[in-house]
Amino acid sequence: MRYVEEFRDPIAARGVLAAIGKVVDQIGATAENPVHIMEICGGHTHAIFRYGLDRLTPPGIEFIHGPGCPVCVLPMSRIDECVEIAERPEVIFTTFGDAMRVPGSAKSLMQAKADGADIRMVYSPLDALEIARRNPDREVVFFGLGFETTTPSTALSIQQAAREELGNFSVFCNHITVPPPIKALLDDPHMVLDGFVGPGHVSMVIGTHPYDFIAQVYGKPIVVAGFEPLDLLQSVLMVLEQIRDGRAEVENQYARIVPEHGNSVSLAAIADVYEPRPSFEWRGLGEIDASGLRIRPAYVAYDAEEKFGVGYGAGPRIVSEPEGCACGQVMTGRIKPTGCPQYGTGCTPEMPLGALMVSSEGACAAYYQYGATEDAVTEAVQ
Amino acid sequence: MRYVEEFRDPIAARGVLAAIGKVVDQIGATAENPVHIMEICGGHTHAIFRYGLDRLTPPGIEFIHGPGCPVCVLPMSRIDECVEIAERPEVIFTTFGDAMRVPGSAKSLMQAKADGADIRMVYSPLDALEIARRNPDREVVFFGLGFETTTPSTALSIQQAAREELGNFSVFCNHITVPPPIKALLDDPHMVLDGFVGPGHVSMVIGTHPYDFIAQVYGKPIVVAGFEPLDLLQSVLMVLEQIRDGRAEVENQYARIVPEHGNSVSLAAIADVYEPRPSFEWRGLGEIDASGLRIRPAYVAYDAEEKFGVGYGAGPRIVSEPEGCACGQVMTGRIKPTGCPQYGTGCTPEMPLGALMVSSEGACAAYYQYGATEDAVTEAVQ
Amino acid sequence: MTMERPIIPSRLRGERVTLAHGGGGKAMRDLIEEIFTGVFQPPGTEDQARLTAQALAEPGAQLAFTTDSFVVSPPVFPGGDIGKIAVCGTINDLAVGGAKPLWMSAAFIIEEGCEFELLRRIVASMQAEAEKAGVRIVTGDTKVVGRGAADKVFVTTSGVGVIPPGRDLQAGNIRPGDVALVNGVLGDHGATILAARGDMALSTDIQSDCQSLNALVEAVLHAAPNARAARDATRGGLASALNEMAETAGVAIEIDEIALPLRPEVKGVCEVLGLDPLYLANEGTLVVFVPEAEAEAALHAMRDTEAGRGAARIGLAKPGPAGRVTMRTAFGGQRLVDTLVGEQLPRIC
Amino acid sequence: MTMERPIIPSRLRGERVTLAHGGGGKAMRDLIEEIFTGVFQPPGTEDQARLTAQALAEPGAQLAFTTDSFVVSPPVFPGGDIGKIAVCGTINDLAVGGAKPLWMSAAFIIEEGCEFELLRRIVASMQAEAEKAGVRIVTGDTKVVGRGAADKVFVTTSGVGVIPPGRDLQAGNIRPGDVALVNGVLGDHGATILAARGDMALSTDIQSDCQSLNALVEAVLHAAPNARAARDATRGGLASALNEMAETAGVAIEIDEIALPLRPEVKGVCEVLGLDPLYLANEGTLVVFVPEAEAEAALHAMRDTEAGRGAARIGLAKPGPAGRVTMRTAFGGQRLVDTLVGEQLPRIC
Amino acid sequence: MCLGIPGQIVKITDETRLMALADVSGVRREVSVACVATPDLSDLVGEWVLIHVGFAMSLIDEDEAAKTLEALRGLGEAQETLEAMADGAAALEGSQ
Amino acid sequence: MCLGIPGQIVKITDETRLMALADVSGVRREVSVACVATPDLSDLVGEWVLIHVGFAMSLIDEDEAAKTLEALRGLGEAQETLEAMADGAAALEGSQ
Ligand code: SF4
Ligand code: SF4
Ligand SMILES: [Mg+2]
Ligand SMILES: [Mg+2]
Ligand SMILES: [Mg+2]
Ligand SMILES: [Mg+2]
Ligand SMILES: [Mg+2]
Ligand SMILES: [Mg+2]
Ligand SMILES: [Mg+2]
Ligand SMILES: [Mg+2]
Ligand SMILES: [Mg+2]
Ligand SMILES: [Mg+2]
Repeated sequence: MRYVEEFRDPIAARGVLAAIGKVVDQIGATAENPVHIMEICGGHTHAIFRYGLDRLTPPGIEFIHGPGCPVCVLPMSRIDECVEIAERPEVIFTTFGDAMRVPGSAKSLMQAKADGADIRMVYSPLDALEIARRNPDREVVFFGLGFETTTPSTALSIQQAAREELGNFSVFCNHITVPPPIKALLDDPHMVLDGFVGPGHVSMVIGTHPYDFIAQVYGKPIVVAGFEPLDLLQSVLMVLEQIRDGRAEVENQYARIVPEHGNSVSLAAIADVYEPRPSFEWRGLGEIDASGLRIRPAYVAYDAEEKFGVGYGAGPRIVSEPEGCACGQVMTGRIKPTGCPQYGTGCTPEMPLGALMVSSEGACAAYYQYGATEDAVTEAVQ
Repeated sequence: MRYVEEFRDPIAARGVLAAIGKVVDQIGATAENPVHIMEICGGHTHAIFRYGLDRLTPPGIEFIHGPGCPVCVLPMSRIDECVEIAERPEVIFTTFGDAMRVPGSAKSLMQAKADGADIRMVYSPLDALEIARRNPDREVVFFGLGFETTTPSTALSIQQAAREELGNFSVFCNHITVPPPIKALLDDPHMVLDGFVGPGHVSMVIGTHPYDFIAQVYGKPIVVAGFEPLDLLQSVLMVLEQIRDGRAEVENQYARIVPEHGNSVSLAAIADVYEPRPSFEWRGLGEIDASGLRIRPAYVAYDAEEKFGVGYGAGPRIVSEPEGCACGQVMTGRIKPTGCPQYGTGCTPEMPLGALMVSSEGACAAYYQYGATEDAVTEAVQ
Repeated sequence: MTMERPIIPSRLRGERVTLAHGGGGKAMRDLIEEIFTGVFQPPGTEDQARLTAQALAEPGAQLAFTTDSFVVSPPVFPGGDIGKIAVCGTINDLAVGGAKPLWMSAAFIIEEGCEFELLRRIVASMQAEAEKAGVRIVTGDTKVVGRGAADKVFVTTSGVGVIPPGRDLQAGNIRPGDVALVNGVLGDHGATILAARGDMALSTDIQSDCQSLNALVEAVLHAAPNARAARDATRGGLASALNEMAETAGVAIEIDEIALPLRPEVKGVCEVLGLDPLYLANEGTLVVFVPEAEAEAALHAMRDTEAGRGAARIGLAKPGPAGRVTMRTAFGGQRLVDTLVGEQLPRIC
Repeated sequence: MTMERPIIPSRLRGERVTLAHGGGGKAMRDLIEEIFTGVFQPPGTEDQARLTAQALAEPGAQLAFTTDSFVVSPPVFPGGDIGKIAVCGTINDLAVGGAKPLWMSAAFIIEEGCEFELLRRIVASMQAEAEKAGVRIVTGDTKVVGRGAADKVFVTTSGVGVIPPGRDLQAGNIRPGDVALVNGVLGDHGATILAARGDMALSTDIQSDCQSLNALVEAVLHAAPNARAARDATRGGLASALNEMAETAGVAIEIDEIALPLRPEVKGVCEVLGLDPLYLANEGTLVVFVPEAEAEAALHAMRDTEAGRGAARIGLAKPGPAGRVTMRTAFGGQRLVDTLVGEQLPRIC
Repeated sequence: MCLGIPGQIVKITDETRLMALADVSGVRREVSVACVATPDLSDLVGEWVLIHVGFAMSLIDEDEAAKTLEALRGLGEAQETLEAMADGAAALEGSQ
Repeated sequence: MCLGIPGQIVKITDETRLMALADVSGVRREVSVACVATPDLSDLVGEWVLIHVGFAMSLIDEDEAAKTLEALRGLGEAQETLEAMADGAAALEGSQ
């Protein structure tokens, strides 16, 4: 078993789709009166478009694309701070490729690199550590970005740096957590959500219990899902079945990867290195209580915020989002990407205006990349 | 007056040459029994070949090419030390272009640069100072090389660095002085010299009195000369006239540039920054007492020898000169370049074996560049 | 000429190029003669090659002319080196236009400190590949730049060839119903370079597909005389080549995911780094459109050549919308295959 | 075509090239279309230009083919820029072989961070110079490399031209007694670049001599139909060109120092840095050997052209020793003018 | 968010730093196994893990995977049967 | 040794650091005038100096230069007269 192709079997898909159709009918959902299911995770958004699942599933299901792309929810001011750090002559700024093209208020990291900053793409914070070992006379900063899936990797890297006393390594921490924004969305009176597809890889770290409040407090079903198309379809089926049956539970479709209680080593590393910030800013969602992490005082030597006096450590900075950008509304499911007046004209993947057009996980980019315009898609698919 | 073309006038040259011919005849010098005149300075050697003065003057005059090329007399071990300093990652090594191609025992500075050392050619030590100002995180080392003409420039640069407290600037001092090797040559029992053409630009710094011992102690005429062809011819004439008249004096053909007592600012700067070394090694001549300068303890912060623990500061290093190299004999006038078995075969400007083939002031390079082989020259001139 | 050279004492001192080797003097001449012209043996010593070809004088024949700079890093990688690519790439640009490549120029920009050994290897590859393809390297140039002003060595080749009378392979000729063929697996070069570069610390056994396609194109044209258009899918991968062709021809193109030849290792690299193999570079991948009636013949002819063993039918042209490329996915859906935006960046989310 | 372009909103974000502009996607297409093909207007969109020329079909006509990479730093300098040099240099390499330049390719290696404005300027220079010389830039390429992997921009041009039947300008043709002519002052380009580079902190008003020589060569050939050989004296200067010619022809060459046209400022730069102007690079300096009987006619014809106003008779070929170049000095002596060893280094002693 | 891919541990490369070589379709890279470390690291060799940014984040549970696939295949087979029946009915009705 | 060239001071550029602009045949470069400094630096403007590695090392003495040239020209003219006489004599003897 390679745990990939097996979950892309088109024959099995026909079965799941038929079962979904049946349950949608049982619920009585239609295009006019659809069931709203939010996939929280950008990886799920990407997979939905890549495999055309939105068009394979019946019109009675409407996917709402959630805030689960760490690049998309990053406020512009964070990118500005990255650029500020990266442009110091002593700094080698290391980052995942995802963040390279995100526009800051003046420039993206890609442009800062072209302007002369020493910015290097890495696959792993371990590679940034290695760069720090090899460049003892430079300051190596890693752009720590991502949800709970990614947080352990930077926590473990900081612990490793501390063990080696690697004084020239630090992390610009922008890690965020999944449950707070979900709560914020559920508290939004305009939001109409019938259920959730839960983030599979975040859950392998934190387990399934952090979602209990969704079922127990808000009465909404949630199914933690894998990323292959069959995983997603099966999870949608499971959400629909809960709705049909009037249940609200936390279910786990991705049990091959996600243990109920998560990963203890990862959780311990996070707890050792990080602590919650009182509040953190999300692009499109604003400040959300306890939704971000910062480096604990014990590891202050590895905190780029402190080392370079930027970010929350230096007081909040106000950079307004670009004019005409509707990312916030798209991210909260209030409008579809195509509902944004900028979509496809003022905002394209070549020249993204908003963050959702930058990352291939962003809802707008996914729409554009795999469908261009609703009309064109219909045409192309015939 | 531009002080250049005026001293290249071919019509005046005919007059000087006629006068020279007359005095040579009066002395009775012939090709078999020539007058031996040493031009001490490599610049004079270069000019003699560039303007063909050796062929324009009567065969009764034989030029002996002295040790006055600072690049040529530099021992190989000094180049090795330059490479050692230059290859430190923190160092920007700055040098006059002359030193780039001089072979060390493993490589030249040109090759060290190709191997990755940060070596930069500059026109002036002032330019090295400026590089130090602009690169505060790097160690900028200037290769201080040359006779008394050049010494004031590095002394003044070190004083300037001290005023600015430019802690990342230092000089690798290989300055040498003219009078000691002349004395050494005159003490050599094999040497037959009838008179000297004295170095014009060294003299503008030190004046003419440091040569008094040549006339007074050794009874040889010396005429301090300029570098244009008429300057040289006139100086030769003046030397010949002294010989004919049985005089031994220090005369000054280059009075437009050379004051009798030299330049007081330069001399003060040298005295402030430098002190004589007990002894210094000359390629081809060996160790000569008090012939080199080192930086005084007051300026130790600017002394690359101390900073990097190389050179005389770290005890003498023995690197033998390349096998078969006859530079020493050529430099002491014992043989002509063409008398060296390596000349033109094992040693060419493309692949110099000895130092005299590297600098265009070196006697061998000058021979080769402007004359190739005696035969060829004859042929070419017809 | 043979690759063996008489062993003469080298006039090149040391192991690396210095700035002196670019200065226009003897050191430069030594470099050029020992490393370059000694192998390429260009005709004459002038700064321009003088050439005659009967084929060019034929009425209706056209001269084809192309150029490409090659900057691949690292310069040596599994399956080839920058020299081999530089020759193949220019041969291929001529070949996909239906031209028979005749002559090539080669200009080198060399970074101070570049090893002579590397240059020798590159030059040997170029000469070997040129001989194999029946092309002569007739003129060239070398420049040396300071450390940090180039990345070891860049090679720019230009090629001149002749398009026989009556041949017309241009993207504009593609019509709805035409069949798209490729000559073999996709993305090998891009995946090889990603791994060889070392930044991502990946190791694989993949090799670049770097190869000359002129014999393959001739084979296709023989089997499918009405072949419409061909491209070598280099930078930007198959997706970019198809998009360009669709736009130029004003047709839509639909490809079939299941039909795309892909090595598992290339898929592996793409999975690890979050990349799409449709956008990975190739250096010996032909995309050719032929009329349906000639498709099977072309496919068999391709498979009979060295460069076409893995040939496959991957899709077809449709009436429109003009310029649109779509893919029927293995899962049964359909998706757009747009032109890449910038470069593909490794991603984690 | 005219140099004025309609003002359309730029798709190029920011002011500098990023790696995305080399990635094979839309950003690259935008760069190419806005900066390059919009100005050069090459025929067609294929990767190879397809060309026909009547002149090539003439019996006895030869095709001339040449290439050069240009790496000049700084890329813009008094009197020109790297683009102008890249076009002039390749035109000149064709022209000195007696070829009429027809077509040119242009390949750009661009460093990440290079300003779009610089590229626009370079491209405009190239197109202007090509138009002036009657040459078309018909095909090209762009690559983008990371910061520190190139020096802003390198340009490689290749040129194709036709040598009319019967023409034969090759160094091997020079015979003893032939007269050497140059078209104007020497060393301007080399001195300009030395000053413009800034390392030596020199400032002067000298300008590069960078210019196309094809019209000049035609004028010489018209006035001196038996002209023997021509070179453009670029890297290594006049001395290197003469040494190459002397060696190829197996003759000696003697030049006359007094006859050499030199600007005082060029002499000044040489004095300050201890350099010899005979070895300074030129970018529009023709050395041509003609029979004594045609020398005056050639000289006058040269002086009637823009590029030949300062033409001078500088020396002549002698029977031998083969390959030897000497100079009669203004002072009345004679000296060898050998090939440079490496590069000329500024010296203090 | 959070691209994760299955890979197989093929070798322990550094016991102290908890590093191992993982194989993804023939592509290998060193990953940290800190999050899935077993008392005897060599027990990991042969195990499938979920890899994210150079860390093995979770051991893949083969049984759970099999169960999921079984459920999926069940739905697929049921549907095939239904479709076959529908096809048959259609054929009988001459509508195909 | 020691390439030195005559240049003319055209401007004082930095009083404190004793820097001035020197002109050599139309080529300009900043040089130190520390070794030839006058109480009022502006007195140096127009003066000719001998420049070595970016330092004005010596003021050029125009009178001394003129004296040297005079002596040289004297020898040259004497020789021209002699040669003319010789030519004349030769012509008379019909040997030319
Ligand atoms: S189209 Fe652009 S601006 Fe509009 S919501 Fe999407 S990303 Fe934001
Ligand atoms: S020929 Fe070479 S080895 Fe011989 S003396 Fe001259 S420099 Fe020295
Ligand atoms: Mg091309
Ligand atoms: Mg190509
Ligand atoms: Mg060339
Ligand atoms: Mg490099
Ligand atoms: Mg398209
Ligand atoms: Mg050329
Ligand atoms: Mg050329
Ligand atoms: Mg190209
Ligand atoms: Mg650069
Ligand atoms: Mg020669």
